Amino acid sequence: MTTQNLDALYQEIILDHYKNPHHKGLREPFEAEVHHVNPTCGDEVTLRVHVQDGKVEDVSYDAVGCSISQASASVLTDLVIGKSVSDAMAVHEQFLTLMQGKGTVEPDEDILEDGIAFAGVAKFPARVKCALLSWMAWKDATARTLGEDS
Amino acid sequence: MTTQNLDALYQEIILDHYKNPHHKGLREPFEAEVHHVNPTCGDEVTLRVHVQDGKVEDVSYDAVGCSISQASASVLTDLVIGKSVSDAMAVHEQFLTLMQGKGTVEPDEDILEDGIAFAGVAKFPARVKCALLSWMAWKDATARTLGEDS
Amino acid sequence: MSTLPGLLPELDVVRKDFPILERTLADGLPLVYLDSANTSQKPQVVIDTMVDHLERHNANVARAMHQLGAESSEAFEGARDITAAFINAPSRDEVIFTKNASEALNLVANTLAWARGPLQVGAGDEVVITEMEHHSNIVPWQLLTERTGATLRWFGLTDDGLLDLSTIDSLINERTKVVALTWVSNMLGTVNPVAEIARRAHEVGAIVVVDASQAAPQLPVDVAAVGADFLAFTGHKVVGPTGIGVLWGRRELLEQLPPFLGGGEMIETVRMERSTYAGIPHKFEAGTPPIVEAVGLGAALTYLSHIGMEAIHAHEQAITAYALDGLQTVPGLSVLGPLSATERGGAIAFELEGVHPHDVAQVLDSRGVAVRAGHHCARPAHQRFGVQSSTRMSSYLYTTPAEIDALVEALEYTRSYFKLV
Amino acid sequence: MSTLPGLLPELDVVRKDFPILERTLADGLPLVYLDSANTSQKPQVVIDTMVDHLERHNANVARAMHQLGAESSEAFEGARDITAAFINAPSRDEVIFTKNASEALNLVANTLAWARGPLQVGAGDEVVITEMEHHSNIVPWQLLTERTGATLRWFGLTDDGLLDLSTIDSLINERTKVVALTWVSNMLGTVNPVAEIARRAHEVGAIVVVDASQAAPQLPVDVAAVGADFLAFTGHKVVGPTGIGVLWGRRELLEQLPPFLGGGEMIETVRMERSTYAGIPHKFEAGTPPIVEAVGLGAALTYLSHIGMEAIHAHEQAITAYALDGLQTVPGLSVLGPLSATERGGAIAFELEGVHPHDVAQVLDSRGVAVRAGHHCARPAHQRFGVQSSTRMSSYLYTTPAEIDALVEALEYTRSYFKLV
Ligand SMILES: Cc1ncc(COP(=O)(O)O)c(C=O)c1O
Ligand SMILES: Cc1ncc(COP(=O)(O)O)c(C=O)c1O
Repeated sequence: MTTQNLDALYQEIILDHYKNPHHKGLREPFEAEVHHVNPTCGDEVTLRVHVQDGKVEDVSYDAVGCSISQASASVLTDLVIGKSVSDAMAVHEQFLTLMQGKGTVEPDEDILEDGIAFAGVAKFPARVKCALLSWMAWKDATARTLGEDS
Repeated sequence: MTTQNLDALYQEIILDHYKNPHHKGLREPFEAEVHHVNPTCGDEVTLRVHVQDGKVEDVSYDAVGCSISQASASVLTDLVIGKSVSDAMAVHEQFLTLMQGKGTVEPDEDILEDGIAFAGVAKFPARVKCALLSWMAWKDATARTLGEDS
Repeated sequence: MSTLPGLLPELDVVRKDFPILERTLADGLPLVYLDSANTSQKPQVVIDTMVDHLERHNANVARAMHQLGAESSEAFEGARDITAAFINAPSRDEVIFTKNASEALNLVANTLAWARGPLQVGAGDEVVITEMEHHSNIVPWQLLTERTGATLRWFGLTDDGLLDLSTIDSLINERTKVVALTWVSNMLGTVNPVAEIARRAHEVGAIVVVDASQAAPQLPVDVAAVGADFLAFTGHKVVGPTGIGVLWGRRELLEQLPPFLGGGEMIETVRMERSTYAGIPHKFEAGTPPIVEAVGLGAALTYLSHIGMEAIHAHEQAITAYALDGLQTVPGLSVLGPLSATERGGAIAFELEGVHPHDVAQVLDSRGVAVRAGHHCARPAHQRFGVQSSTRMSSYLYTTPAEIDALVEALEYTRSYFKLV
Repeated sequence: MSTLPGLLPELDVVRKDFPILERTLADGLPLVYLDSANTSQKPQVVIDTMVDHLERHNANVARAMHQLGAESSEAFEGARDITAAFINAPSRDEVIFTKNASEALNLVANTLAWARGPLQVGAGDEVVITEMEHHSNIVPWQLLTERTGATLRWFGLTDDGLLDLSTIDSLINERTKVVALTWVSNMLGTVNPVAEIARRAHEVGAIVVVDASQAAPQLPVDVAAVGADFLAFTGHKVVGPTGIGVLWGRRELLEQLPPFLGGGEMIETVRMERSTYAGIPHKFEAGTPPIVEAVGLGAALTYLSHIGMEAIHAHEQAITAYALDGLQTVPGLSVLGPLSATERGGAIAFELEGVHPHDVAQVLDSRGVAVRAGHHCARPAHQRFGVQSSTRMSSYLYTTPAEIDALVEALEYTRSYFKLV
């Protein structure tokens, strides 16, 4: 890996979110709480979602992990809170595509906002899991909420 | 393997014993009967020993197997029947040494008689087991007889 | 080299891929390798791929974050993709790397023993196998049934070496939990109607385990078409290395089964009191996997796919037909199993009247012809035909008609050596 | 290259044996491989021996009667002799080849679950492990105890990373059936007093299982001296290939245990109704064994013995002492486990305040320095020290002091990269 790549990985935006994560902490009310682990390294996230009338009212979390996984949780909450569940799922889809694109996908800043900073992560297969940890947890928790609703 | 080695393996003596095995068949009386198998190829021998007053009165057997294993059973019976158990065990010891010598051991004809024909077998690791099948069975059966005696 | 219809078009080029085929044996004889059902030879590309991995990319997988680790993980997981494609698996996650086919079959038997709920096997349940199985598809089911109190039953064989399907209605019934059978027999060569039996098994809700150890080298494999729930094969018979086997299983079943071996890689989180387990396939891959072996297997399957499994199958059929003809010219020789090449795979076991298989193999070996003698880990099938052991020739994509000629000639020599002529 | 007392005298020559050490990474950086506790690199002689086997001697073992079969069997069984000598086993038959250390440990746990008679583990029985075990020596015992109703207990750790032996009298008692522990910790580096614990375990009639996965690469191993009943290690950490592990066990116990996996090679005779099993070691080696892997392992152990395990141990100690010194010059860095090289093996896990281990490893990698980050399959030991994960450097016989300097320098760079200075 080159130092250039290193800088692509550790974008300022990522380090900022890492140092000052948004929406961190576990809050009430919530309909579902999940606990996800990255078995390889032990990184963990506990994540709660509060969904009302098809809208993501809140996403709160407690997480231990590397800069990428922490920053990614922070960006996630910025992007989905306040959106309709279906819009939020679309964002999730885009983020997933970006992460699994091995560095070949051009991110759409209008949709992913700060999330575009993760484009560099996609080139590091070992770190993709870090970036996706909280996103997978959010999807899981949201699915459970909807499961309960229906 | 060379044709020369092949002839060393299939000595006339061996082929003779194979075609006309001595002491073949299961007979009474006997104190112990054992069943040994070569798991690799499935060759089998059922062997009975009749020991009285420390003397090998009879060794009878039923066997399916290759020329080497059949001839070896025949030679075994020739060599041990009529001997004292301890003399027979000494012969067994010599035969074992010959077989495990990888072709480097010079056999003693006075002791091994027709058994010296097996000297060539020792060069074929895969066939050593064939040659030893009935000998191991005899040792096992004899040990059981002695176990019962004491 | 004679040209039979169906032979691989560039057979001499294919042969050049296999360095061992250039070996000369004692007495300067060329090697005539007719023991491929036992283990196949390896093309240079498989060896080179393994060497390149060991010399340039070696690192542990999954756990390692550095460049070598990423390269090694990519090569290892890439092999899983290749394997999934080779057997047309619906998902790469359904492909589990084991150490050989035997472990793959034991994995299924073992996890069924520890399963709780609908998959559990216990008293009153029945497991059905066949009389033509390799020991590796018999003993695991004996252990399972002995240990759980279930009952082991089996299909018998007809006189011409086929499965006796006349008993199928009573054998496969509502008590049947598992039907495990070989696709291609390693002794009789018989190709079994696996899809048909699987259909019957599924009607009663049984799980179908297919031993494809001899099929995968020779036939195009499509796990969906064959109707299997589990399918096993082994690396060393598909021109890959030893130390690696494959278990494919349906996701839904793999997810329900408890873990097999415990350890690194197969966990989600470990506390001293209790652990939770990773998702498939890792749940069934405890410890450092056979990394360089998977990489070698990937190269092997790519090599086979490049030549084409249809073409390889046609080649096997051509050689097998040629061999069946040739063998039957040898007086006193009788072939075990079906006599038509189209009904069978490329392993041909036979008896030569008056000479024990060990002795046949020994004399053949003195002429450079490598075959197998014994029960080929299929003792019950031998017993069924009242045979203690047999001699087996088995061909593969590198086998030439000339090698079959050499075999036939060496068999004639064997007869004369043992003074049968 | 600095010269520390204890370093291998011809270190540059040794390094030339390992082709991968000549690799350059991205940006043209040389590889600084400090992840040997994860997997070791392979000397040319191991690779060449495997290639020679595959290109010239490849055949299945035991079953094959032809020349290639004899050569392959001799090479494979020769590897067993070499392995037996390497660990000073009383008998070669006590050496069982598995696929890795994890399978070796699971083999013991699994056969104890199915054993009947005095070895059987069941309700009321206790199995004792330690909090510093690798997951591969935790999960098998969790599965065993969960499945049989036995109780799992464990030694805790002292603050300085040693086993807390103050509880030994209550932990090892008349209910104890098994004591399983690691000789050298892969995370803390701690070298445990295995012989002493084994003595205590034997007093109560318990079986002692030693995980020598990290010991075998670094220390002279003598199974008798260590007092083990079973001892496991893995090929890929002793400069051998993946796909092979070793279980040594006392003959008397191996003979009493039921089979593990069923299939070819492990049988005596097979009937459909029931089978009988081969003697040791084959009873525990179902299916085609890892042949080329065993051959590679034999070459690996011969290579290590040639250099000398005492010399390798001295080298590891010298490098470890040098590394402990160097690491402690890095501000905010704290080492987990014993701080004196003589009490520990060559794996050093540490924390760097303010930077997550993943990020440390990533930045080190950008400088060509390969280390491991995570819980190193020892999550409970991390938890014991309140640590989520750590960075681990691990050296081996090819490691130079200059590489440790490169690590320390890269750690300084990491701090500056994350603006901690
Ligand atoms: C102490 C210890 N035990 C067991 C293992 C497991 O070895 P393997 O993954 O080769 O089965 C390892 C290495 O990963 C180890 O360090
Ligand atoms: C039909 C069949 N099943 C299973 C096996 C077992 O394969 P392995 O020995 O690689 O486990 C073999 C080969 O030996 C076989 O031919």
